[in-house]
Amino acid sequence: MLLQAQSVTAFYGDAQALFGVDMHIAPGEVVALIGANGAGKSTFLKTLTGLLPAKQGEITLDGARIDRTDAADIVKLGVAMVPEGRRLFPSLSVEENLHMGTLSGRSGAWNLARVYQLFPILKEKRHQPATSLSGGQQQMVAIGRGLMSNPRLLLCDEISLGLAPIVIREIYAALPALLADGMSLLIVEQDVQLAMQVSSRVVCLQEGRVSLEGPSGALTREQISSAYFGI
Amino acid sequence: MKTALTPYVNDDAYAVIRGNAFSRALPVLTLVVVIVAASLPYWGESSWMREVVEISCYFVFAMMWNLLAGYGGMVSIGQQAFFGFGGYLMLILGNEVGINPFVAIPIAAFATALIAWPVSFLAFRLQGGYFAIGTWVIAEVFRLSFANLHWVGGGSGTSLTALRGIDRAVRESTTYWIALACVVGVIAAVYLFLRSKRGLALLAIRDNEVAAASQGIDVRRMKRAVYLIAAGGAGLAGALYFVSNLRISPDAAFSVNWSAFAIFMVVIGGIGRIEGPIVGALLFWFLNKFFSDYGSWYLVGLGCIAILVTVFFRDGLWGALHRRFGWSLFPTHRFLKVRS
Amino acid sequence: MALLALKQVSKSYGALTVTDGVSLSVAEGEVLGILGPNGAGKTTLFNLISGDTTVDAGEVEFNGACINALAPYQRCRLGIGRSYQVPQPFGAMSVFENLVTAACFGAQLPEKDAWAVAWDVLQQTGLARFANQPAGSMTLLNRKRLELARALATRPRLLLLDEIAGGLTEHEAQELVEELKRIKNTGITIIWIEHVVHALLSIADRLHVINFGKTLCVGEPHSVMQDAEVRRVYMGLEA
Amino acid sequence: MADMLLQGLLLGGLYCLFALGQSLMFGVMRLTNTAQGDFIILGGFFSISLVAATGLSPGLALLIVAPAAFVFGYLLQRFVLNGTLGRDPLPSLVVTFGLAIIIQNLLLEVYSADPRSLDAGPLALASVALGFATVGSLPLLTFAVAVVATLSLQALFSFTALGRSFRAVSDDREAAQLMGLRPAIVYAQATGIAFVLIALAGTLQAMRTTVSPSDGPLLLLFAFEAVIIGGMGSFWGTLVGALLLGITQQVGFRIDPGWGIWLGHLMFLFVLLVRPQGLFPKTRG
Repeated sequence: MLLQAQSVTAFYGDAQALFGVDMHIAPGEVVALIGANGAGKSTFLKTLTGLLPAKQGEITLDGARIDRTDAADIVKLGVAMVPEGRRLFPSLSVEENLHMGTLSGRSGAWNLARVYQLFPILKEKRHQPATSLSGGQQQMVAIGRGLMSNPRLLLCDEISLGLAPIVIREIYAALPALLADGMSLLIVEQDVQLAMQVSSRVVCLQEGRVSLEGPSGALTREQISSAYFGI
Repeated sequence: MKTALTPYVNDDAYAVIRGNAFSRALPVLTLVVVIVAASLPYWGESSWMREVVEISCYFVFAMMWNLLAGYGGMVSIGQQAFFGFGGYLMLILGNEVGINPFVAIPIAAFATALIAWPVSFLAFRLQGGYFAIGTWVIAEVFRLSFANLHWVGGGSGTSLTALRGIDRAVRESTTYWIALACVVGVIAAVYLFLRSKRGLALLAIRDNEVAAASQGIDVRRMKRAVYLIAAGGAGLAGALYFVSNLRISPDAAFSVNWSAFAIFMVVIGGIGRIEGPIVGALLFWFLNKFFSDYGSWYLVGLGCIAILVTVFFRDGLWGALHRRFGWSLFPTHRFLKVRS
Repeated sequence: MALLALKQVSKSYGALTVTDGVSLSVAEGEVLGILGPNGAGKTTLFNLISGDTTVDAGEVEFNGACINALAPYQRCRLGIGRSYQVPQPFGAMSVFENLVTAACFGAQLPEKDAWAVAWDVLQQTGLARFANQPAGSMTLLNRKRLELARALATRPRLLLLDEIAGGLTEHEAQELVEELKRIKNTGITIIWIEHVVHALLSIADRLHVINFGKTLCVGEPHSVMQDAEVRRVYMGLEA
Repeated sequence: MADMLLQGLLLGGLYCLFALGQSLMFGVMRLTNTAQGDFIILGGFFSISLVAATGLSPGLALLIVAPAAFVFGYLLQRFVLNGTLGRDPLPSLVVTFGLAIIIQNLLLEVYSADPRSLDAGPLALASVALGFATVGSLPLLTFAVAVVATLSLQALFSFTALGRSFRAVSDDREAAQLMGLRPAIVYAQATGIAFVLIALAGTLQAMRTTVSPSDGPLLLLFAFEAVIIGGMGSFWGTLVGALLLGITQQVGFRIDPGWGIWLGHLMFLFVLLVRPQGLFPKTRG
């Protein structure tokens, strides 16, 4: 297993957000994490990246514990995140934002040229302030920034959020290119249909617990609806 | 505009309890303390009275700083502007206008609150740390302005001559009684204010400004009111201090040390609680009495204590006691007791 | 007459338009549900109604009068009570005091009457056993409940609820819906942003679906949910 | 008239050096350092002692003072100030204010209250004729240093990886962590650089006029005014703000020696009233 999480619990202050979540991701695998708002998807990603330390449980990357590791070190070990809301640096240009990815110090197939090849529009706008771009282009910068760190596991949090369908298709069209290098993906997506299309396995969270897990093709709509909404 | 009050569960179902055993005994305790303290001029030495007056000024000033920063969230390093203004105003009213300086004290305090109104429009342009330094600049403007007023002695200051005709013993005991009244009055006023409906609004603003506004509280107006009250209180302390001191100068009246000592007292005692400045002022008086001979080393020590307390005990001494034993001398909360 | 009406309301942040010419009206006593994907601009809509954000263009009318120029506290006093998606309790105050504050200033009641309102709301919302607990130490779900309770304590004519059912069990969600029905029966108008669709459907008189800051669809709840575009936008599931 | 403006500009150059460190620390971590002025004075005294002890020229002494100041600033931020950062401004204010009092009184113990200065050697008396006026070489040098420092700081922010990390951490601390940055270290680096500027300002102040232990607060206020007049987050703004302040004070000094600083404060309050965002606010998308 590339990544393994066992019985992970997490709190925001006194409020518990995760109640013993188990999950694993194999090398090269694409896993979709779905669930209603407030189910704990983003919280779980935060514990994986070290931004919100897990209270209990164990998270391992290639067998080595990372649940007590500083966020700045986890990205150096090869877990990168495309955060919800993109979180680009407004005072940095497109290219400078992409450069931030290289701070992981990891070498690999991804560099500026390859990101520009994947998203040609970014090359055109590379000197503009990142937040002056359209929502879809900003999302491309966020993904590109994640790729520049040459991760083994890329966590994508709601990358279709607030984007027009055609832009979403454009962004998801880029995913196969990532997989070519054997990178693993964990995708948080509220668009269930889309999540099922791109992933090989689906994990559904409800109220901070795993409510459903299975191969993407084998789950029925009823199963998902019930795990998602509780109806 | 509102829908009519619907009948609620009858009043016997619940009771709202305010206060604790100590606060219920507070009026009697206060009375005893005040009577004993008020008789001091008849059995104590005049140096004691001067000491009490001086620490009273520090205390009133610190109490107002606590109201401003601890409850209003406005951390200022410029409250000496109002301290000095109150002092000068009292002196001008006494020397130039011919009002009895003791009577001039409350007038000066009120006028200081008024002058704080236009000042607030400048100060409120800044937030957080910049508010703090901005108020300091404003205090410097006050200082330099008075230093350029030659009819009050310019940079070297002047003396309060209006009290010259009064017998020294009468002057000292009157000053002492006024100081005592100021201390009791300020504690009572702040306590009653915090227990009142408006006090609830202030506590809400301290917790969460956005939510306070969404619950019908006029946050700006409330903060401005607190700023004016704190300025008036600082003016009161200043007027009292210079009635006792008889000599004023811009450097003494508008010294940043006033704010520094207030911050020290409040932070050490516990910010955002009435007990804080009380404990802080007592501690400050104690340290001052026994260590001030060490001069600058004493001040270095005060600076170190302030830093250590801020880093390691953010709630100050009383905050630590409150957490450990649940002590509260001036409870403001509303405890709901359900009767079944 | 409509209690609340938005007329061609728009709001932009720099190049990003978050509310784009939205019009809606709510009749007195009605429950309007608002649906839309994350980032569609639903909470911004609430901010425009409550005054936390001011409109760039268009008009917000409450009870027939334009309230564009009013500050949040004034709108609250007029009778617009709101809850926040991310709960904003007065953390150092007890739950009871949170409610007393709302009743004192939102409903502008003398303190003793405010106690009565707070007591009543505590009973209604099932928060009575937490009455003396500091609001900041409560769990997320209870803090959300407090959001509703505190908005109620302002004695609103219009109640704005922002995602208060997320994370509830099915049973709890049903209880919440029953509670909202009781509130509705007292004549309070409700606008409810909610992702827990089945809860919303069980009480809403109409649904208003927003996407990219624009109105996508308005109408009778079940027909709106059958709308192919709505299903696609909302869940990505083809109808 | 021209001479007055020129003197004002040169004074403003010195104020710019006082202010750049403040501007930098506020820009990167929203920290208001109320001990800014006292640290400048401390830097001045440190240079004086170093020159006295080693016999180095002030210029050479800076080669030791600057790195020492960096290390001092770095450690101060890393082990003291980082712990005070947060939404509540009180902890950082109290701690830096406490430091100010400690520095003032320690300097008083060690150096007494007498003003001291740093012998600038032949530079102190040299002057340059500019046609319409003659200016001292030292004030001119100070002015040049201020412009170069502003330019360098702007370039550091715009073109280097370090500047990029400063901007990133300032924009979004959490996202920066996800990139592998440690905010605690980045903040310490920023304060280290700010302290190099502080030491430079202190040394030049000691060379131009005098330093005494109680001078700090006034310098803090000048620095603060320059930053606010110029607009927060812009180094060029800080330079312009400082020059404006210098000119205004100079005009005041000409009218009456007691009015210079007072008029500077009033100009600051006027700007605050009519343009609270400053002359060159940083605009963000």
